[in-house]
Amino acid sequence: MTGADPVGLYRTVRLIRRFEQRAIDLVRAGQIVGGIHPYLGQEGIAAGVCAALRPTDLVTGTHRGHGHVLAKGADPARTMAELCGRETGLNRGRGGSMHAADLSVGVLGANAIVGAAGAILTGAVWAHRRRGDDVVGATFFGDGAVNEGMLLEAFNLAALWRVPVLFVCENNGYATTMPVAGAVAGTITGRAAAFDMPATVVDGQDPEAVHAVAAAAVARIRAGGGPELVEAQTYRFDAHHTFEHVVRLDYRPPEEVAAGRARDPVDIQGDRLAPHRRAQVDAEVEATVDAAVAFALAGPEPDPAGALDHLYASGLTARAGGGQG
Amino acid sequence: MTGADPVGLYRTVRLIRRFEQRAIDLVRAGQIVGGIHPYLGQEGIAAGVCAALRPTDLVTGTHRGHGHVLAKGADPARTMAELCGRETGLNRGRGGSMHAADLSVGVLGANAIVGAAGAILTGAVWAHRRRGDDVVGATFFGDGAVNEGMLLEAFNLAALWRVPVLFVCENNGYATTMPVAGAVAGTITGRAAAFDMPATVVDGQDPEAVHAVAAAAVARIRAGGGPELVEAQTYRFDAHHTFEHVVRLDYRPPEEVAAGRARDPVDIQGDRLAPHRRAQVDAEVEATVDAAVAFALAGPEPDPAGALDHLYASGLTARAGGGQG
Amino acid sequence: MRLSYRRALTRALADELARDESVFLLGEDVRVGASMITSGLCRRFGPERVRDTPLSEQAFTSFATGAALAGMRPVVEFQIPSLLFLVFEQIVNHAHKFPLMTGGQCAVPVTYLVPGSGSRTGWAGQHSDHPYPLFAHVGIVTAVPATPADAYGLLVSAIRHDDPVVVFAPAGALDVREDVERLAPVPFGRGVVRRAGDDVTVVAVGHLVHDALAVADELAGQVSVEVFDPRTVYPFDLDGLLASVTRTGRLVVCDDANRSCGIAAEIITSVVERVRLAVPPRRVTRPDGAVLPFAPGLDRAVQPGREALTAAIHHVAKDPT
Amino acid sequence: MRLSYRRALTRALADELARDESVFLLGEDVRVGASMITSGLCRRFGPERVRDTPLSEQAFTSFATGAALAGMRPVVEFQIPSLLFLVFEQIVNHAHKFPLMTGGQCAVPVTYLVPGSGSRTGWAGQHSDHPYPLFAHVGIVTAVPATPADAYGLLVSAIRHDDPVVVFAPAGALDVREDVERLAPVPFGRGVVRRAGDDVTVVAVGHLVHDALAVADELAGQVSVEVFDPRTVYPFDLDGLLASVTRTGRLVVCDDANRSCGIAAEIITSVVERVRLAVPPRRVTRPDGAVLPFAPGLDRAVQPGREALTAAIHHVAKDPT
Ligand SMILES: Cc1ncc(C[n+]2csc(CCOP(=O)(O)OP(=O)(O)O)c2C)c(N)n1
Ligand SMILES: Cc1ncc(C[n+]2csc(CCOP(=O)(O)OP(=O)(O)O)c2C)c(N)n1
Ligand SMILES: [Mg+2]
Ligand SMILES: [Mg+2]
Repeated sequence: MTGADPVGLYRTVRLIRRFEQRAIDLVRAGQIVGGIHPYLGQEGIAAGVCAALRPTDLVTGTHRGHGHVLAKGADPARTMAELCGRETGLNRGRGGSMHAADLSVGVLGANAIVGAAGAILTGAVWAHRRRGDDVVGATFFGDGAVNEGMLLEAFNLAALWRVPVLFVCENNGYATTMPVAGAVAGTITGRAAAFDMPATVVDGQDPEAVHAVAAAAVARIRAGGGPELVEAQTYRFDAHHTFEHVVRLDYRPPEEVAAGRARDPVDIQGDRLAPHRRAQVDAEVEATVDAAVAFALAGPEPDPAGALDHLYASGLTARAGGGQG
Repeated sequence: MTGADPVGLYRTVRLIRRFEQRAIDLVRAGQIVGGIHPYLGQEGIAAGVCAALRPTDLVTGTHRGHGHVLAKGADPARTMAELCGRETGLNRGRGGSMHAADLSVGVLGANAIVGAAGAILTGAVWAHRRRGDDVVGATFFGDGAVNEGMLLEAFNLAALWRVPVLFVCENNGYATTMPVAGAVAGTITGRAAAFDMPATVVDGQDPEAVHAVAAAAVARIRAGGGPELVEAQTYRFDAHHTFEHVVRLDYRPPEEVAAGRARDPVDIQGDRLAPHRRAQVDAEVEATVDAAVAFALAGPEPDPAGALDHLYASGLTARAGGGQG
Repeated sequence: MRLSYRRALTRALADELARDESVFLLGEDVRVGASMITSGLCRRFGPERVRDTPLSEQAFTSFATGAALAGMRPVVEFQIPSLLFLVFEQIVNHAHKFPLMTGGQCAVPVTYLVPGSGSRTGWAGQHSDHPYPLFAHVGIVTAVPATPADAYGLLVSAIRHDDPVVVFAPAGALDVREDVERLAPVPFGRGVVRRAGDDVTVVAVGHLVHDALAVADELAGQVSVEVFDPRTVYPFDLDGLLASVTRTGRLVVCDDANRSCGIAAEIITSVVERVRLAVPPRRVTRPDGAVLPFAPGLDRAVQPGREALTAAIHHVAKDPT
Repeated sequence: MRLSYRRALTRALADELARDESVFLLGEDVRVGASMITSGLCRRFGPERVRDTPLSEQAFTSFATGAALAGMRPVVEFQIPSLLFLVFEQIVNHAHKFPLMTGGQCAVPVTYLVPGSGSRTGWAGQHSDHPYPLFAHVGIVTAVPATPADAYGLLVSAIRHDDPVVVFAPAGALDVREDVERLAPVPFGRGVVRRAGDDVTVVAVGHLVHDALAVADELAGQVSVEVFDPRTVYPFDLDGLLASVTRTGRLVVCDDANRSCGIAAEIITSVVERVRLAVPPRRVTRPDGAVLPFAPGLDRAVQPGREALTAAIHHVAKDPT
């Protein structure tokens, strides 16, 4: 791996930040139905990890998945269109925030089920390797996911079969309202050790630190060293889900939130750029995000007649459910 | 805990041994339908662990479960009747080998689903504790089960909530035909460490060694020290299931089988008794097992009219399935 | 008393927690009450009886089974209907089977509560299932209350019941409010005629009861529609329905699950095994194998709606005998 | 060629492994072939393509999903039907939903093979399920072959199919042998009349096809029974069945799953939505909520059998029009 590209990392964290903020606006405006799980505050993780990957490498995201999708290279405009449920979206408006996928850039999808994606990614990477493709995979998940048996089974399978996967735990301290200490007996890295996987803890608020750790791990993994885990310690700046903007849930002390927000990955990385360079990137990002929103809102809504399009890849057609018998 | 009772331990391992051998005879004779998973060779584990428990303590067994049921104090005659599908069986013939249960002696049942019982036992023990009962629980499972996510979730829950449970892994080297090394990344004890549970490895062929380790662990657990794991290393002397007596599966080298069989828990414990004492116990056990077989075979088969008895504890009745519309 | 569906569920939980020490709640974010159902209960009953769990659905579902075996009456809340897929083995293979397999040595009184089942607009494919027919198939008591009073009464009955019970609280019903005089347990397997009529019997499940009533009102004068709400889909009140359908001779079933092997099929078959209908019955359901697409217009298109129900009623009513 | 059902499955796997490099097997003890289906395949195709897995059903099922997303065609063997409960989420919420949710970006061609579904006498409650209606409900292609030729042909079609397919190989059919001329893929949704008759149409699923044929033979002279084998329960060959039932006007469905919301309900409803039967149809199934007790006599009593089928046929045949 080459060293970090400070500008590139900044561009990505800034893009995710502004994308999320604009998406929240669109939730408020009723243009994104169902709300989103904002990635605000955690941008450095997706940015740092994906910068360590190649375009042909594979990733899976989470319910809090826009950052992963964008960092891996999906078009922001089509991603925003997907959130708005438009025909022009990545998934033709069929997936929405929690299922945004772009297989053409190696994004096997955000996944709304906590802990479910790890084994899927492991299988996909294994299949590519069997064909001789030199890919690795990175699967993102939260601190809540390390208590899901299905993810722990995936740790075992990947480790046992030495599938080249980087397991990336975004430890933001909470699973919805549940603090890590109330949910995780032992430690997150101890979960990896149990399956003989090396594990590294990194400051998730520092994009370059994440990148350095991920790049080193990916290099070892690609060289055949077997899967690894990275625990990126981070903080969620906003709500678990935008419904919290409407309904107040009381579970994080205000001082904690303030302290968490003080270490902002966008600023940490931005401060590494010359001010004019940073301003330049900000302007580029702003233009990109403006265009993304415009593209999204201009896209047509899908025709209800196609509601069951792609239900079966085989072309099997399902009987409709209406009163037609 | 008091020290081991050498005669008691011997009686238990000998009882399980002879019970299993007679059960295999009954399989061959067509009196036990569906076959069994013989516990031969692993007797020292159930005997040692259950000797460290009180009558009010709880256990769950496995598909290879007769040893657990007997060691915890179920009546051998009613257990054998259960295997033979008789109305006089522990479960009125409704459960059979893989589901034999006797709640009156704290056996919540053998369980045919690998890895499933740990969380059930954890919940049951927790419930008793909430009521103020000073019970602990022991849940048995094989080396195969440590790769089941549901069991690993149970480790986490028990450790997190400090539920007084002893997790007993019977590592007999294989899950059916799969060797441990082909299935377990990392180690079995490492699975416990991941959840901050103390773990001890013990020679499962030595009933007194098992008892010593289990008694110490149970004492700590009962005193509020939180759950622990014991890995008892053992060897299965016979088939995974009696169907292997009919269909030869080739997966264990003969030398390995010979070496495994050389360390017989019945002899290891038996050699600690004076020969006449041993002979005395053997005779007692023989009488018990003879009586069990006789009792089992004399029991009536359940009346098919009661096939759905107990389907609902609430007394709800199900529509029958026959042609009666 | 004006009662919302949500508050009715909260009230049922509170009343049972107060009444019976063996009742406790288990689930994700139940202390804070992220689902808006358990709000306030932790303050009143404490964190031991309103237990937040790690994200370990399989383990906590089986933990509830064990606690029930030991005499407790757990209520397990699931945040998403499809989490029931994740614990299907734990419910069907263990909780449901223990009484028979042990020859009657035990009972497993657990309630599984799913607040917001079916489509919550915009939550897309993995959050919008309505899998009550799966539980009717395996034979687990399954309630789908339509009204606040029934939400209260069926949840209370579930908690007091000696076998596992799944309670689906459809997202489409959570905002329903009604004036309730008396809160009381509602028995299982006892449906209710929500609106009397002579021409066509419409069986509607859960939130669709309200759609059926609206359609019936709209059609008043043209077709006299009787609306039957089964309240529990398993056991199903066949006698109650037969009383209606033997009068009307015409049957439409409207439910929000997939069509194939759904509850509509079960209801229609149970009827035609016993009664000759005047005209062929109709189903208004989700399509076979439905996956709900994200875009709101697509999501709606996949759900059974008033238009399809109206069309089916017209069709059945017009059909010459 | 004399072929057993078991060997037909082995042959299908071998042929597809040989034909297509992207096919591979995954499961517990598949190398040694503990199920007696995969025996010999590891020797021929190697342990990379006949992959033994740890006891991690959820992970290896999702591993197959991922491999399929990446262009492979995994066949996953399950040793027990109820293991499908354990991986229900992985199949229904992921493998089944990916094509629609991604807007058509992918396909998930996985085959789930359950050799020995239904009761294997003496394996009791947790090993004796026959949950094909669950998959028909969620809309996953579900095959239940009755004969060796169909076992071969449906398994081959499953492996070549671009969506997930579950193949149930009933324990009650594994020992069937027949003379087969030509082995060929069998299309989905195409049933077959196994025996022609004029008075009553009997739809029988899986191993019960053989019972239905035996009963039909016994009744020959008294009642002329047509036996229809749907081969796949989803999709279901409704046109094929309607061709039969419009002639006979009488319908009995015999299947080995639970009654409520089962495939028998689906079949009967689909028919009565379209066709007026001469007399009420009948189901011969497991009871509602069935759990198979261990004792052989009890186990048998819970399964649909020839006596019940005979009674149902008599009832339907006698019933005055
Ligand atoms: C298996 C599963 N259980 C529960 C949920 C509901 N849910 C969605 S996000 C979430 C919290 C996830 O926490 P974590 O893994 O820490 O990720 P974070 O939200 O903090 O990014 C929960 C409980 C789910 N989607 N899937
Ligand atoms: C969840 C689950 N998967 C698979 C099976 C089939 N099965 C029964 S026993 C067994 C092997 C179990 O191995 P282990 O846990 O080591 O116990 P042992 O048989 O060696 O005592 C398997 C695969 C099952 N019963 N449950
Ligand atoms: Mg988190
Ligand atoms: Mg073993």
